[in-house]
Amino acid sequence: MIADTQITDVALAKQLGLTAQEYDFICRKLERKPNYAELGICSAMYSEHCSYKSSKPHLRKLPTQGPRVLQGPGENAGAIDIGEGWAVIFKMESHNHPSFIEPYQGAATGVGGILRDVFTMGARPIASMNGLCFGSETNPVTHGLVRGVVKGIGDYGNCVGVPTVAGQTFFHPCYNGNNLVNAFTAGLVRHENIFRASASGVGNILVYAGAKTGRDGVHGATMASKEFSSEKEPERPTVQVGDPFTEKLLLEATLEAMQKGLIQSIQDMGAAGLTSSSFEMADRAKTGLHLNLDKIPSREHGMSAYELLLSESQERMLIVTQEDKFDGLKAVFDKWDLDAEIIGVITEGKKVTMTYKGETVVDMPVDLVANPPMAERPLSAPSDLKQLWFMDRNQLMVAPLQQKIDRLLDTINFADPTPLTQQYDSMVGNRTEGGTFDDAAVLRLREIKSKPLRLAFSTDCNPRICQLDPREGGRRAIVESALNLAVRGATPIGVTDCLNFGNPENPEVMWRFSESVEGIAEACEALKVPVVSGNVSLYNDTDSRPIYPTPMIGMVGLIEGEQKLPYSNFFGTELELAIIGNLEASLGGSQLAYQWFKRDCGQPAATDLPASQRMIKFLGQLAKKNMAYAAHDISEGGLVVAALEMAFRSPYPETGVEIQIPSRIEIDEVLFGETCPRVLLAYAPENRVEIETLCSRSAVKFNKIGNTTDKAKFKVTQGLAVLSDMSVSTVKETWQNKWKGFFN
Amino acid sequence: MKVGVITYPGSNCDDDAVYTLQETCGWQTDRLWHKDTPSLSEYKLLVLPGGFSYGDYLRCGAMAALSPIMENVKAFADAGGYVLGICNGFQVLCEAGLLPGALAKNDSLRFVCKDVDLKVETNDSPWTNFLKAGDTLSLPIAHGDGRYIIEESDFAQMRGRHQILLTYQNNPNGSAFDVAGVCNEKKNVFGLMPHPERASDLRSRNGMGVWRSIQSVLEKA
Amino acid sequence: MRAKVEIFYKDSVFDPQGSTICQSLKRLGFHTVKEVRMGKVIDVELESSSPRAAQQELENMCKKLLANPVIESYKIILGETATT
Amino acid sequence: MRAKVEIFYKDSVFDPQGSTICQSLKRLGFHTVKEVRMGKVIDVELESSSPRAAQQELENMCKKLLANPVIESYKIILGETATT
Ligand SMILES: Nc1ncnc2c1ncn2[C@@H]1O[C@H](COP(=O)(O)OP(=O)(O)O)[C@@H](O)[C@H]1O
Ligand SMILES: [Mg+2]
Repeated sequence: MIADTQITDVALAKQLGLTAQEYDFICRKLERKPNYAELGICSAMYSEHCSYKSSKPHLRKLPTQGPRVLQGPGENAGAIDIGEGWAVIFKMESHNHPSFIEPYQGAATGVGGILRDVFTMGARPIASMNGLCFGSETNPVTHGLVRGVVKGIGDYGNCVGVPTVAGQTFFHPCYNGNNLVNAFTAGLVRHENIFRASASGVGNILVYAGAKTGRDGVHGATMASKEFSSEKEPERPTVQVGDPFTEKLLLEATLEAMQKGLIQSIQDMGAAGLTSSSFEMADRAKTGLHLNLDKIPSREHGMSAYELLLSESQERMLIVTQEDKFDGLKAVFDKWDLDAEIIGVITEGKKVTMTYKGETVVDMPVDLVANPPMAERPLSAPSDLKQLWFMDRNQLMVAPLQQKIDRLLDTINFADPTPLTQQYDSMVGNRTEGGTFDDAAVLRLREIKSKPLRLAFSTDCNPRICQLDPREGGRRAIVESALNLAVRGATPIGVTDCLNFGNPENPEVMWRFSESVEGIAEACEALKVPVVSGNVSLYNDTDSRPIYPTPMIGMVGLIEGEQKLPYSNFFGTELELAIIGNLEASLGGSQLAYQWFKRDCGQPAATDLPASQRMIKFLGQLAKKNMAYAAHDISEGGLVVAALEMAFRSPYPETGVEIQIPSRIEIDEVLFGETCPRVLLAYAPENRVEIETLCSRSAVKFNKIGNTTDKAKFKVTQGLAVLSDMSVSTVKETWQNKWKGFFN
Repeated sequence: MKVGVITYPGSNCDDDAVYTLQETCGWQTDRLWHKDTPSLSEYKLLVLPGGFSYGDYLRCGAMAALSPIMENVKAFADAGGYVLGICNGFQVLCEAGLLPGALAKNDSLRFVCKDVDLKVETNDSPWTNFLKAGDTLSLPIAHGDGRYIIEESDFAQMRGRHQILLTYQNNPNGSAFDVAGVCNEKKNVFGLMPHPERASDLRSRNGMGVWRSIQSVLEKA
Repeated sequence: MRAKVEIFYKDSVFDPQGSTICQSLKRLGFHTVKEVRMGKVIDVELESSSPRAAQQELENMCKKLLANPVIESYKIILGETATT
Repeated sequence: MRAKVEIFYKDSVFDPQGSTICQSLKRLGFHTVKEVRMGKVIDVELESSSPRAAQQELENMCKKLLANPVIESYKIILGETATT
């Protein structure tokens, strides 16, 4: 007999975020009304955040198969074979809403969550990245958000001892009131040590391990499924506080217990806490569970069943093991000063029952909770796309070049991120190679002795393009991430995505979502990189204005064998420069267009996927030649920004650039166009022939465009005309100082 | 030659230290656990690694300095055994009273991770005898609490005794007198904020100077 | 005039630092310790025209900068001097 | 029994947090502020047999763990309750 002290009705269900139809569905399946705790379980598990009810049908379009895939989407993280019996485990996840309410703790617990997703799979985390989007720099709240988020990420990752090695930061007014914090972590594991989250083996016990449960974050999942409004204070559950120290202990205890064979299966308690971890583990194994909530280690008095089930206290795990292994398991957790308690047992019958204080408080079919009905979301193409695509090309054409360059660079999006990146420990683990915070970070895998192997990591997304043409935005995020890896000599092997969008009940948002996913799918298929994990964050709106679609991509690449890493800067003052790819590129959706017209405009040109694939292959082969060269992909800000960044990072302060634009070629398109794929290459003149030969053999275009100089000038010429001749050091100083203001 | 690396709860550069001592220096390296109280007499060198013992809660290194193993470490040091503290290990040594001074929050109030240029103040020590006094040594730092605090009179005395081994050329954290690494009067205990174990094979080999220095002493011992 | 502001996490917010210190104290043999909460104390020297004015200014400082209302609560104590 | 321990840097030690807060307060227009020092306050719930015993225990805790005499000084305040 189920305890029915608290009667529920539709009104209460609605308060908890369920629809009337959903409530009705639950009552029919149960053949009775759910009690309060059961309703809470459903409200969390039916939320967008946990159920993916709007996005799941679209996500099926993503390619998830491939010869290297050991684990695709569906587990805590994806797994890709890297050879020698080893695998890389990775995932990216959003913590947008919590980071807006409390930037420091929100970002910190975001890092904590993604770390747990990776070590739950048995992998030792070796690298983290983050993708951040903030509102306008002139918005007074932006500075506090940047400071809090960056400190939160740093304090958590630094303390646990996982290096933060790359990332992306983008400022745009569309994120005023709804910033994005996407955290990526990758870990290493031997194939045979990969753990999965499945509650199999009737009679096996369920063990609660890690930090104690408090009331923090009760209903966090439902909050992440609501939009913010500046009018009314959003519902604020108690903010979860991250404890990186406990996380580090949990990491070590978990890996040690796994290595000693004391764990059969394991899942972290993330969004919707014990509820989602228990129901999901039972669902995967097609078993049932019985839990005794009295056994849960709690740190607050008088917690109700509802609170125990929906608490989002951090740093907790749910472990399945055989009863006779419990003593060993407990000894390991004792060693690390952590709790471990038996809280339940696996049963037959695909049902979860829970008792608390002598009463049965939950009695529900697993399927009802774990597989809620999907939501049918209508799609419709925005009516204003044609207007967005209009760009007054003539107005640009007649403006003097120097003025365009000056405006292009006059943005916080063109800034040296060092003041930020120095707050992250990028070296702990002793794997990080070369300059970190280049296009992609490269880590040697010191634990693999049989063969030199390195992994490369990059993250990318261009929200402007996604807004103007979401399908192209999806494609470009993939291709640019892949190029970021390829310019360092790495072969892309796997993708994780974090899809940040607005309210899915808005058909235009859903259309953009669907288009983006299809763009990602097209590009992944063309490049033959599978998506093995990901995350969706919807309801990123303020006052019904959605953010730009932001499908943030995290990509992993592999470097096999001994090869020198290419430079990512101008490593000399007598180098030749060439664009690999087309000389001219479209200004649609470019940084210049935004900086000039003060709005994102123009129609972005489509990425040539076959050409991208050839270019990636070419870059891979070039890296194997052990020739000294530098490579940098051309993206936001076009050739001008790419060349300046390479000059700024030169070891010689006198390094300058001269770009010679051939006659009858559109100057703006060469300098500012952003069509993908294009890469800027710098090499010693004597290597030109070899590079050109490889280009023609690889069917990629080679366009010599200029050279480096020792004049410390950024110079553009066409024929005899000097179109720009500006001091590199002056621009560099401005570039270096922009971010300092955030951290003073 | 056998050396030991101590793991405290929250240590996170213990793996890096073990890797460097074992793979790069080629020394037999044991891991020691803070709750144990083993005999340490078989070790030529003990390393207290970097990280965030006890989460850096309360004060960096304060709780680790009270670990059960620390009684043994103190006895080991008193008997002339060589002890090295890197970053958090340096903080632990100061908190345990094995080194003078204390480490406080960086004056920027921010964590900072970068390569810094150090000046070798003296090579009259077991830890720097392989280096040249006055030379520049570039090593990475990664800390939020590296501001060394010492009274001027104590500093003068330590300097006179060649206890100040490394100083920063561009002070990154507000340390008094630019101090980056110090040893005790007997010179068998050394603590520094920079990470030589992160600069011994991959990013650079500058950290090898420290290992070669102590190796020559240990081999003679 | 001298004043102090004490800032703690709200009771409902987990305080990992306090609980770690508590465990350490117990391990060191201080068995009478039941709970520890860790907070900040800000000692302010200010030249206000009156205690009432000071109180008001400190309230404003807390709201504007010193405390984070989402997770922290604060208490103003007028007239006390800091430890020296 | 409830007690508090306040811990501040000694006057001779530079307190970057205090001086940063002081500057920020002035920037925000709080011109009456002259000086700010930032410290820690540790709120302890303990079951001692008497106030004297509590005082003694807290002294020991400070000496052993809570304060570092090289850079910090502390003050024990018995019987006060934390902010709520
Ligand atoms: N939030 C962040 N976290 C970590 N790294 C970042 C972050 N923002 C920027 N970076 C790093 O700084 C480097 C330079 O940034 P940026 O100039 O935006 O990249 P790009 O080289 O693609 O132009 C990037 O390679 C990136 O790794
Ligand atoms: Mg790039």
